[in-house]
Amino acid sequence: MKHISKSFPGVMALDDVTFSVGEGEVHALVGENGAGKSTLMKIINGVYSADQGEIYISGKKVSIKNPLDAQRNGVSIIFQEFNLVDTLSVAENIFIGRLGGKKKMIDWKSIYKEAEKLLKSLNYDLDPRAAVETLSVAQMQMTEIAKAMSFDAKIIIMDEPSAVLTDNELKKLFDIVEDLKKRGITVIYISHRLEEIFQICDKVTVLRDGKIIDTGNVEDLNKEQIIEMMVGRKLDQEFPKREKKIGDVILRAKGLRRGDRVQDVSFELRRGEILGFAGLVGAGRTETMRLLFGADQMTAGSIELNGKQVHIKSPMEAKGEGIALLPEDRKKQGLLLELPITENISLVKLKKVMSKGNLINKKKEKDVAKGYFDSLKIKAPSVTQRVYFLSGGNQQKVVIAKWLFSDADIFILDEPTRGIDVGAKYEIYMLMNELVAQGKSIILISSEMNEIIAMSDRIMVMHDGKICAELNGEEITPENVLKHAIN
Amino acid sequence: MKEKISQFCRKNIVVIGIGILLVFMAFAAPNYFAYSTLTGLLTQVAIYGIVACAMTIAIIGGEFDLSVSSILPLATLLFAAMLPTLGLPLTIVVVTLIGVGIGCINGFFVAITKINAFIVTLATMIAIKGIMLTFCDGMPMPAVNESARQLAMGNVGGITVTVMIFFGCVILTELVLRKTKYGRNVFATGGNYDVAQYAGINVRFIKFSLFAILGGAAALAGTLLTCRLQAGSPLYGSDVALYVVSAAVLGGTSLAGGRGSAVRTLLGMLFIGMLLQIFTYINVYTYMQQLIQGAIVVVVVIMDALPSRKKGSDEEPVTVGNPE
Amino acid sequence: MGEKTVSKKRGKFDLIISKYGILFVLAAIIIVAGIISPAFLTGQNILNILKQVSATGMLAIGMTFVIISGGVDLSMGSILSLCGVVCVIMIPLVGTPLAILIALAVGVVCGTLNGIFITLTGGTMGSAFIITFGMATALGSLALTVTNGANVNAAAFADFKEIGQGSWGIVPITVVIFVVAVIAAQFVLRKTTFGRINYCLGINDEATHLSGIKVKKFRVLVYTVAGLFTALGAVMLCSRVSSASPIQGEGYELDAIAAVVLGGTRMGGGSGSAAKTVIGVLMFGILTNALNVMGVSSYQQMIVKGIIIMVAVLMDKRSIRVENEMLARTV
Amino acid sequence: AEPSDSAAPAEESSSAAAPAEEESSEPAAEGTTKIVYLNGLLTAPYFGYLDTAMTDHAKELGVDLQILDGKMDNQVMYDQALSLIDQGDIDAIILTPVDMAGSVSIVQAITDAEIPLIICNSRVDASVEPLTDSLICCDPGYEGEVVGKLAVEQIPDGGKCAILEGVAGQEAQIYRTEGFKKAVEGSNIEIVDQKICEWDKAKAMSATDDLITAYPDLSIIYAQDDTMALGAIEAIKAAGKMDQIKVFGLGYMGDASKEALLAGELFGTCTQSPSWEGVTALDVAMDVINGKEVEEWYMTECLPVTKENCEEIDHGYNE
Ligand SMILES: Nc1ncnc2c1ncn2[C@@H]1O[C@H](COP(=O)(O)OP(=O)(O)OP(=O)(O)O)[C@@H](O)[C@H]1O
Ligand SMILES: Nc1ncnc2c1ncn2[C@@H]1O[C@H](COP(=O)(O)OP(=O)(O)OP(=O)(O)O)[C@@H](O)[C@H]1O
Ligand SMILES: [Mg+2]
Ligand SMILES: [Mg+2]
Repeated sequence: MKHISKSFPGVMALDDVTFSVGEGEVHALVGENGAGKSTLMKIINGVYSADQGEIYISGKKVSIKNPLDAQRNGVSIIFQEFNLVDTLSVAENIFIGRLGGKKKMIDWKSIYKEAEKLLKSLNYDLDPRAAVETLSVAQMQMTEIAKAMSFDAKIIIMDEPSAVLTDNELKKLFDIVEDLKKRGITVIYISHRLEEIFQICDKVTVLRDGKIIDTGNVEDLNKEQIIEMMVGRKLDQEFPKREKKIGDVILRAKGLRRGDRVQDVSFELRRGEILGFAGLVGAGRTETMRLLFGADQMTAGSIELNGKQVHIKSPMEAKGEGIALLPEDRKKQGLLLELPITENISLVKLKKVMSKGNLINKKKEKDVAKGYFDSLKIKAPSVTQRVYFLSGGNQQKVVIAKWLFSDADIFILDEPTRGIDVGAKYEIYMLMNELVAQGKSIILISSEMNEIIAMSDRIMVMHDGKICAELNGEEITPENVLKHAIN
Repeated sequence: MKEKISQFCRKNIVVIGIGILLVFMAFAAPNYFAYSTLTGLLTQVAIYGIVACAMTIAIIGGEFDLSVSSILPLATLLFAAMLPTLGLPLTIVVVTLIGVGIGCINGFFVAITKINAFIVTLATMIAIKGIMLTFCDGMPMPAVNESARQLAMGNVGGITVTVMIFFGCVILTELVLRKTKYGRNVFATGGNYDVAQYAGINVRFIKFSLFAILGGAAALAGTLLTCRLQAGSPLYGSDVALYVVSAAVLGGTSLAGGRGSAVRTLLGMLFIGMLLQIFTYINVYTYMQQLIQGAIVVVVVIMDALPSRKKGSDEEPVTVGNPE
Repeated sequence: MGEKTVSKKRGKFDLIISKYGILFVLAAIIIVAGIISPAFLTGQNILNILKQVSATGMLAIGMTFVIISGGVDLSMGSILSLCGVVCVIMIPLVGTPLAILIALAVGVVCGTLNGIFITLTGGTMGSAFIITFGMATALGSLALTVTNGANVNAAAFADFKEIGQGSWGIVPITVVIFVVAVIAAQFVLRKTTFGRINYCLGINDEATHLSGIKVKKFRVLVYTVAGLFTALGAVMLCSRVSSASPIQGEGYELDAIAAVVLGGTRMGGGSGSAAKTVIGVLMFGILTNALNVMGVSSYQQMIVKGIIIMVAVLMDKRSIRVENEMLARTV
Repeated sequence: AEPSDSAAPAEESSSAAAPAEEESSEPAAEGTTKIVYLNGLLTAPYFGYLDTAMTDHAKELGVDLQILDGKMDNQVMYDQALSLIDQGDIDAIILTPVDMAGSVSIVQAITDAEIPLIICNSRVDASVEPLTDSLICCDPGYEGEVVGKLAVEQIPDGGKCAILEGVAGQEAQIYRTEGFKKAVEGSNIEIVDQKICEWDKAKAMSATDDLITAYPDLSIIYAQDDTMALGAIEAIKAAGKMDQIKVFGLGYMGDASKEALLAGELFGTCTQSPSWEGVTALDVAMDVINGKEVEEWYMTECLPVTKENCEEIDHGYNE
């Protein structure tokens, strides 16, 4: 790609970017949230057209005006945001637009068989007949991956494929990438988990503010250097330290149950504590937290807050009790994409932005948003930008800001740093530390091993809807967590 | 097996509704249970049913069409006007093609200029009505023709030709939706427009075609209606759009697109048809008939929603997993 | 979700035309009608137009709330008929003010029932469609039952007729009520919790629910408000025509939806405003009036109307796209 | 068909009604006679009066009367007719079709099944009219003519005249205009505009507003029914043009029309009694069932009504 420029209203997303990838290599593309990575990839894939610049594939200049052109040129992509039709089956999503090939009639048997074969080749167990809307996020991601694999592509772009995967699936993904490499297929790999880059990539390109900073061999670089290039400054450590000030039990869950997704889950959360929840995809962590938050109704069990039993039947009541839930699917559950940042943040506590007479005060609302905008370093032209136009990481930050604004005592963070760059992650960790320092408590669900180990005071490991281990102090090691999670 | 049946019922509101009506009729009017009632019911829903099939495809594709309410009566008039000169088969073809043509106009504005379908079809509905009224000067036109009458009345064991055409449409629609590339592309386009577009589906063509099909189906229905009533009139079929959309929704086709089937719409049609039919069997104070009809629709829809509520989550089930 | 391939710079002039596209069409109609028929631009005629649209405009305002919340209400026509006949029947029994209150209460109850049923059935567009379709049938026949199918005359109730036929200065009272209602609606939508949440319901009710908001309560409220506006419209209409007919509301719900959508509020929810709806309402009112005044025959009027609606939306469609870009740029 | 003396059958049959009950026991299921009234225009206010009168009369006669709403839709009515035929225990059907042309199939189906068929209020297509047993209605063209003549008579100076019409495409809409035009031909009345108002008072009001603006010298408004006429009057009053514009209606509606006539706001209209039509239709149906000779056409009386004669004419009409 040569001299690619692309601007959106108010943003110069890409500024004269020249980017090349060698055949058969696994090339990492890294950069802060909003650096322009996804935009660049969408240009290669024909979703956006560049304002300027040219694309060459195998030395030939190509014109890619739409995703179909990209397919014809052997480019396939796993989008950062899910790109599936909810109402259709896995198999159909994989072969969407290509069902039945040239024939007009569809042979469903062969399609399911082929999908099954494909999933098997990815070593992943998923029913190709299941409707996508019934899948968990990780399963959806694997469907995306399968979809990208199903093309006979020369270049496969993976835009944060790992963000929603746990170690188990991640391994499978790495195997897939290894396999692609062996077959001489080029992979462009975008990720905020820098370890991964060292595990599987050959080369890395760093993008910042729409400009290429540098390209280099992974072997020649270390993590710190990459981070420095990304953020423009040194980051001495990944996880900030904090002083532990753990108080009394604030929340006690006893025997929570809902169907067989959550079975007899009991735990305690203390003031000033970060309690980690680890487990494989589908272990039931999200479901458990939805019960605490009243988003689903439990069939058995009880919750005590400050020693008093509470009955939480809706998120509204949970909010009243000072519980906040940062959902795992920000697009569907966390954000109102068509509203501006301001209104997304103020929604949870409209009272706080009202002036006398219970009327919404736009100015107050803006001021509040501005505060988070600066402190979380949300990257957008203004606080009134609609969330729809933000980059994935910045959208995540808006969700975080929203719940910070709610003044809760207990924060349930379900994959809070999903898709967030290292710099911003650090900010979020700082924020978490600050919260617990104020005596608030956090439940942290994370599938990123390092994060959960470094940040948690205590870790509950879940498997199959049950808590199978509680790890304290010295016991908290990656091996231990994994052992229990796999059971 | 029991499980399966109950699950099917839960997914198909109208099955419950039809069941309730049947039980009710068993007490209120036992003479309702006759073969001729069934054939009568089928005949009754057949003509609108053809439009309903096309509307089902359109709703699955994420669209909606009000203008069938004008295309259908226009077709009855055109048919009545052309029949004497062109003869039956040719008239049907010509009128249907005119319907397709009007559908293409709708399709153009929705698919190419991307105006909201509601307002596009509202505009064409009004305009066609004006054209039609100008054309016939507001007058109904007789269309008395023996072969046309045969087309509507001719039957094998009570199943009229019209009903056969209707069944043909249902089967064809179901086949197209389930088995053809086109049908699946309609699902994808209605389910998620962007994704379908990125997948290289010609989404514009799909959207365009939905309206062309609707126009054709409405015109075909118009010709059959004219055969049946032996007249064309600007007043016929003015309620067809709401009627068939309701039938589709009752059948469980989602207005959000990406979901639905012609068979379900057929069930919806039968249910609404029964609601109209039963009052010829039981004598209810005139104005109460509609009150009861409306109330039954509301009750059935609510009943369908209740079991899922009991299971726990109050909003639409958010979480993963197929119900076992 | 909207256009993704945006961009290409636009001239300022282009922007203005696109942004106010529908207003330009409106202006064009006014100018053409003014030239062809001098009577069109007289003060009396303008007041006439306002009078004509006030009552039905109330329905459109109610419908704006419903559509923004991602729903639709097909029962408005029937609610209008029912409230109308109830009001006029009650006047001789309880007096005008109380009769009006009863009519409003009927509207509120019907709307709330709609809301409850819709919420019970999931709150989607589909459930709103089918529930209000059923309610329309039921309530319509209730209105017929109440009067036994006949019209009810209100010619004898001077105080009641005053609402629809009287005026303050030269401004008819109905127009005043309509303007107040529009301002109130706009205010509620922009400034209150209810208004804000109304938009949220239309955008993503799951996310709204997970933000700890009583989605159900607010959804019911949306239909209650719609019922109230409909009842107000019914009172204004009956008082204007000084009688009530059990079928007088037939088809008004479609007119209301049309006005809302023509104004630029999107079917499916999440955006829109009462002010936009007023433009839609005026557009229909002015168009009909202008064509009438120009002496276009009823049949041909329909053709012209259809075409003009299309042109108006075509221009406005561009304005929506541009508005998106502009919004993205605002600081 | 020649109009007969309209008063006669009503009297005749009401006296014959009592024995009819017993005689007719053989075709009916349990001694009662079952008559179905298929009404395509049920929701129009006119039929509110008609249906009530018919229902009351049925109670008097001890007839099992079922009224079905045809929803302004010939297709619905056709299906209803087929369904009724199917049930086979109906002694007679009274029919009010939505329009002439579309009634052909309905009439054919009913007469093929050899069920007595009486047409009420609106005529069926001429091709099938001979198949029916009897017709109780007024000729819509004739109604228009009556009002037209009245207008010519009352306003010899003539002037510009606008017509407010019912639902586009309905028989009444078409012929009431046609008859009126026929009557005013050659007079000084000049028809300048026609507006579709769908029998709706509010629409009639708005249309009148606009007509007044468009034709400042408008002097006559002819509305196809009294409801719309009253709407026109409201608009004219609001515009302060009562002196200039004279309103004619059609289909005298009892008190509401009378008040307007007496107040000098409504210049003229014509009678058409819904209750008479309802009662007569039922009586004629009974006569047919009982094998009596009936006329082909009982013409609903259509008399011009003005301020002068409205008091006396009112007697015997609505209820
Ligand atoms: N459709 C759009 N309209 C307006 N602005 C956009 C649009 N898409 C992206 N942007 C802006 O362009 C910039 C680059 O976004 P992009 O999605 O490429 O970032 P990214 O590097 O992928 O970030 P992340 O790591 O958070 O995914 C951001 O500032 C974003 O707000
Ligand atoms: N598609 C599916 N069909 C059936 N059951 C499923 C499906 N997806 C997940 N589950 C079940 O749901 C339960 C909980 O899933 P949940 O998403 O809450 O897990 P989690 O631990 O939060 O995982 P994640 O890492 O994805 O957030 C698990 O028992 C899993 O087996
Ligand atoms: Mg990105
Ligand atoms: Mg989870």
